[in-house]
Amino acid sequence: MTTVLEVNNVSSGYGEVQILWDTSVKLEKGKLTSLVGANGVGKTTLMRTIMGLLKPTKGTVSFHGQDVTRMSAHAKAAHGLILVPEGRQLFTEMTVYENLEMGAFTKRAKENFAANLDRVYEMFPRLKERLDQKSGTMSGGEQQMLAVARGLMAQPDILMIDELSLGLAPFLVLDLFEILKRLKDDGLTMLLVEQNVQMALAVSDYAYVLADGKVELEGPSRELAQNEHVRAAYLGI
Amino acid sequence: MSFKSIKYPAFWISVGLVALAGILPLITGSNTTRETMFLVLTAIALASSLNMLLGYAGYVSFGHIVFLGFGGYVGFYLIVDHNWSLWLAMLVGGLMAGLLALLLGKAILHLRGAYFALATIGVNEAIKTFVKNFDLFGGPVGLEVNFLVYKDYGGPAQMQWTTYWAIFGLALLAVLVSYAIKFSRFGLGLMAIREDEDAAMVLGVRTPSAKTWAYVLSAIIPGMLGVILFFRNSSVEPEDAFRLHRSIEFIVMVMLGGQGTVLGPLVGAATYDTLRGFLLTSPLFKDLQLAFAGLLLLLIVLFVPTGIVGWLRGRFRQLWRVLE
Amino acid sequence: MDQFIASLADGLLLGFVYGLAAMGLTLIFGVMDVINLAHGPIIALGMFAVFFLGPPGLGLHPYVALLVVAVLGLIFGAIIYFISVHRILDGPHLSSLLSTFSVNMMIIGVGTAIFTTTPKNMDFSIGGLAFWALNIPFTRLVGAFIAVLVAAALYVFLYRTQQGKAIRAVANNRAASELMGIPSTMTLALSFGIGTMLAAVSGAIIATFFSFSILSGGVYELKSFVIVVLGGLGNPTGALLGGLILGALEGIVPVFLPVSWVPVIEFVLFVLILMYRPNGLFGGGRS
Amino acid sequence: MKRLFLFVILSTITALVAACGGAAPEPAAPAQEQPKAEVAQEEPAKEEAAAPAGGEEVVTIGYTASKTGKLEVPSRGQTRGLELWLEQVNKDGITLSDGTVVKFDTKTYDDESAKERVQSLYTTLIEEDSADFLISPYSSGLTDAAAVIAESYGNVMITTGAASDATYKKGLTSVFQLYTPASRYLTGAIDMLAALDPDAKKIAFVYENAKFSTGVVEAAKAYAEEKGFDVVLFEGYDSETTDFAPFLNKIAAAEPDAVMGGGHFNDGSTLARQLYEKNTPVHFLALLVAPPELQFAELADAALGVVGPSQWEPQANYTKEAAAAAGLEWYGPTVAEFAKAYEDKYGEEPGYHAGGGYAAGVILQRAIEQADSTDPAAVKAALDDMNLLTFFGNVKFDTTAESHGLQQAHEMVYVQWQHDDQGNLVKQVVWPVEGQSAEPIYPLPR
Repeated sequence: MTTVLEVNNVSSGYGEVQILWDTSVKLEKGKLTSLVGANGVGKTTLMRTIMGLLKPTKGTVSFHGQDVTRMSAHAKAAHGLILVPEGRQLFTEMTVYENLEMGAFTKRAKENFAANLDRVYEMFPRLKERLDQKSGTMSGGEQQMLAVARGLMAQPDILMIDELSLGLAPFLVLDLFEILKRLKDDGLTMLLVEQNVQMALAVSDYAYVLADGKVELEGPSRELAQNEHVRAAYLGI
Repeated sequence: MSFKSIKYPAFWISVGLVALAGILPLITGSNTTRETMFLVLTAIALASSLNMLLGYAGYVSFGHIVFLGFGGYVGFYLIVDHNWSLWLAMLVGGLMAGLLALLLGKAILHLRGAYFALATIGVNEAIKTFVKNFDLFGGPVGLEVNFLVYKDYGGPAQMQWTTYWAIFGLALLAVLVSYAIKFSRFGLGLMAIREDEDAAMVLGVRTPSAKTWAYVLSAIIPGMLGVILFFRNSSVEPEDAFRLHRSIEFIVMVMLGGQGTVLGPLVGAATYDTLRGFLLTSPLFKDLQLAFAGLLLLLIVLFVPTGIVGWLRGRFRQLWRVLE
Repeated sequence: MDQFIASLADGLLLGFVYGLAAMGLTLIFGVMDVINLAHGPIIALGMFAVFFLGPPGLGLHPYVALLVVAVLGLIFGAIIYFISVHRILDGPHLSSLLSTFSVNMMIIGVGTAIFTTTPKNMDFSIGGLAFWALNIPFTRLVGAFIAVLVAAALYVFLYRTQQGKAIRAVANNRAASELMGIPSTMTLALSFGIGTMLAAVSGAIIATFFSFSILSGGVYELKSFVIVVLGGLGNPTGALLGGLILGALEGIVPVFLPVSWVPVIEFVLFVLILMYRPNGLFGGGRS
Repeated sequence: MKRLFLFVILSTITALVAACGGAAPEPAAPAQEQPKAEVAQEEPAKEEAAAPAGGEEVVTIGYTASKTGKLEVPSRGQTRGLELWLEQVNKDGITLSDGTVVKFDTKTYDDESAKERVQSLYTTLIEEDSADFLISPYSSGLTDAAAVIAESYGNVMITTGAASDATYKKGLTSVFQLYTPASRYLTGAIDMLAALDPDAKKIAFVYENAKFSTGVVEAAKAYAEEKGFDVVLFEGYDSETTDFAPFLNKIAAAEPDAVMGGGHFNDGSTLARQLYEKNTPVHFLALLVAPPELQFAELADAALGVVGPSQWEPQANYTKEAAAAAGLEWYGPTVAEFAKAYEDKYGEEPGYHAGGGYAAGVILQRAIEQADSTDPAAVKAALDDMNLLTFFGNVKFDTTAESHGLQQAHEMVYVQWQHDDQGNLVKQVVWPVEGQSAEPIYPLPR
């Protein structure tokens, strides 16, 4: 087991509003880790802090053992730390193909452009049919596919996905989770933030439960799924 | 409008400052002080008027000088060609500027942000170029008043005092109206628009009419002021009346002092005008005064965006209540 | 009729150059929502740059000097971006309007101190074309041709190259571009640089046929506003069309009315379009 | 960054304090009043005491100049001329009959070519700097504003670079115009055209939409029609115009024999250049302000043959003999003396704005000598009586109540750019005939 990303005692927030309090999270190589919890407990804030879109007031983030707390988001992306943000955040005025191209902006991604493109076409045949369409005009599910596909084009070392299933039809959600499994089997390290706790625990190897900006519980997903508190609070059982 | 404002120390500070500035020439007995204070009071009246729209409602009117030019032209025309008295002409000039704002408000106030700012520039240029072609207002040559008219106001020397008191009155009026708006329901609505126009609308602020009336109020005093300025200069030409650059100076004054407060434009106008006057006549800066003013503006925008009053308030929390 | 044709041709040729200047303004607005009020003085600096690089100064051929002006414009724009725009990018509109205006004041202030406001002339002539009612100096033709060329190059850059697409991506969604590894700050600086470059180059072209001083930019800045609104704010291709429309107006109106009515018509049109078609005559651009 | 921030804060606070300092009566009032009181007491004391001893009196001349903005160029000429005069007059000063030697000092500020601060600056000049006499700013518009102040204090103001007639028809009493008024700027050009080409019938007026130039062409149009010309085009352009194509097309369509108009330097030189580039077929081109300027030569071939009215030229033949012949008093340096002194000091030939600045000083100097006093009323009376020939030409002011101060005697000369023997562009005086330094070229070499 090698830890590829380590978040140590991070505090962070927006301006004077602190959201995260002393949070620590670790990602193991090749594993799918999920981050669950109610709305507003700081999952997105944590992701943004890891990426460097927010600067922590305290604590460190290290990536492959190197301290990257102060590194800018685009530099992290260039090192292979990729976030598929909540709400897709596509380049809506640009075509599907251009979105994929922009996904492969960094040097490391460019080198593998052709191979990644083939893989993405194969995973998302629907996208391949609409390469010249403006991405803003597609349906929500297609947009989410494109967001993930764009993330994959970036040749990620670690792929973080914020709210994969939000607002999507159930059959689409299943499709997307299938793809996650495949990516995991290919050995990609992933961090998944997901409101659908049941699905998240089912697909991931390890999970953190966040509450009030702190890690409340953590453990292998399978064990957490059996935890009484988790079952009562998040699974409604 | 209510006058709850008299309970606030800031009200008395503002009114006191303007009053002090106004009577200063009487104390020193010097006409230079009077001319300096004339410029300062003019700046205060204009900046405070602009603040009613810019500071309260958050709409950036880049071409606000159009009201000074238009109102001034109408009033001055009445004096020159129809022998009206200065006072009546001044009132009509103010009303016409207000009317222009009312019509414009209906037309362009639905634009937001940069679009509105651009539209106000367009309006100023359109009216300026129109006046240049408008024979009734003298076209490109403008209008001139015969010196004999000054006899009715006690000769040119006395006329300068008379018009000085008029400007003083307008500056005071601008500050009083600013307070009246600020502490009224109307003012509250404007500030809601500034924070979030859509939310304000949902909350029941009748945004179109509120904005329009703010625009109208912010136009009347500049209109009256224009008549006095032109009268005092004894002539007006389109290029002087509608100088866009001047318009931007008002914004700078409001910014410098702190937008949205009553004290802000007042302090900003006084500071800016004193500074410009100083730079213009200082041997060290007079060749580069424009560049220096630009640098100062940049530093303010970058580092003190809340203006002097905002900065003081943030710096000394206990001053919060005093400075509103 | 002769007058109509001659006048229209003059107007249209200038329209291309106006359009080029406006492209710089609209590109910057499209990418970062900033109306660059230093646009006019930058155009004027372009005029001075080609003057001092060209025959009256270092002796370069004016059209070679254009290339140098372009490079200088790019660098100068990036510097302006970091000094005056970067910090207030997320602030209210007023901040960027004022910060770019402060740059305007500084350029004019320093420019007046150095160059005075005496007009300068390139004294550059390469003959002309005279047939039928037309009498067109080649400088105008070449100027229009360069403007079209630069516009085409800009189009290719924005739509066919990785860097250009990155600019569009940043314009479209700055946070997302950052996540994809696009250095957004550098990209914004580049965009501001290109916008400045376009303004400077158009100024340099104008200097090959009109006299100029440090204050000359103001006129073209106002024209650029009109054009940008005609073509749709933030829409560079619309700007070229807007420039042509303005040029045509300036050509046609004087045939029927005193020339001094041209600006009245221009600005009334400007306000009307803002009121009823804020996305420009062609509707495109950003909503 | 922190330091920068501190600097901003400090400078704003300084400014604030400065503003408040101005607004706080206690310290400000006595501080400002005391020195003034002293000055007020000192001056008469000095004069009285000086009289028997033959002491020195320093007279302050105040004016604003456009050091920035669109009027900078002509304003600079005016300032230089005045400064040259100052330097010369102060060598010996003026000795009054009581033995007092009067010397001069100048105070000046930048008016930014804009009207807003003119009145404040002139008040400062009079009150703070105790200016005894005033010189006008450049341009009619700024002078209008300054005249109000001069008039309200009763200070004598000599205007130069303010040609508009309207200013002097408003009932002023202490403002004196040195320049030939605008209404007479182009009338000579029309006479000249009539003399050169009896067949010329059609004139096009294309002029800057501004107070001065509009005044000029309106008078010229009336004069031209009176002389039997057809005015085929009469249209103004904006001051900032750089593209004259629409006007050129209109001119081409109207097919005039002559084009007259222009406004200031920038627009006028551009118009001349574009008329040349477009090969617009006209025989005669007369423009305001621009042609007499030396920089006009930068237009090269486009300048050739262009005529311009000038208040004064170095070739002008105003001489003592001419004065004697006309029964006028002659005063001041000769044309050559002035031109040489100016070239020695500034390294360029003086233009008419420079001549005007110098002449304004000379007029004042003579008036003080005549009045034998620096008392404003006496100087004013001397100016009213003046009928003088100087290097700048004849000067005589209107003394009627309606148009007091309007220049009556001074005449324009007309220059034309021509090639000399070496093929260099030179400026020649071509009209009036008695002042010619060369024959006019007609038609325009195109």
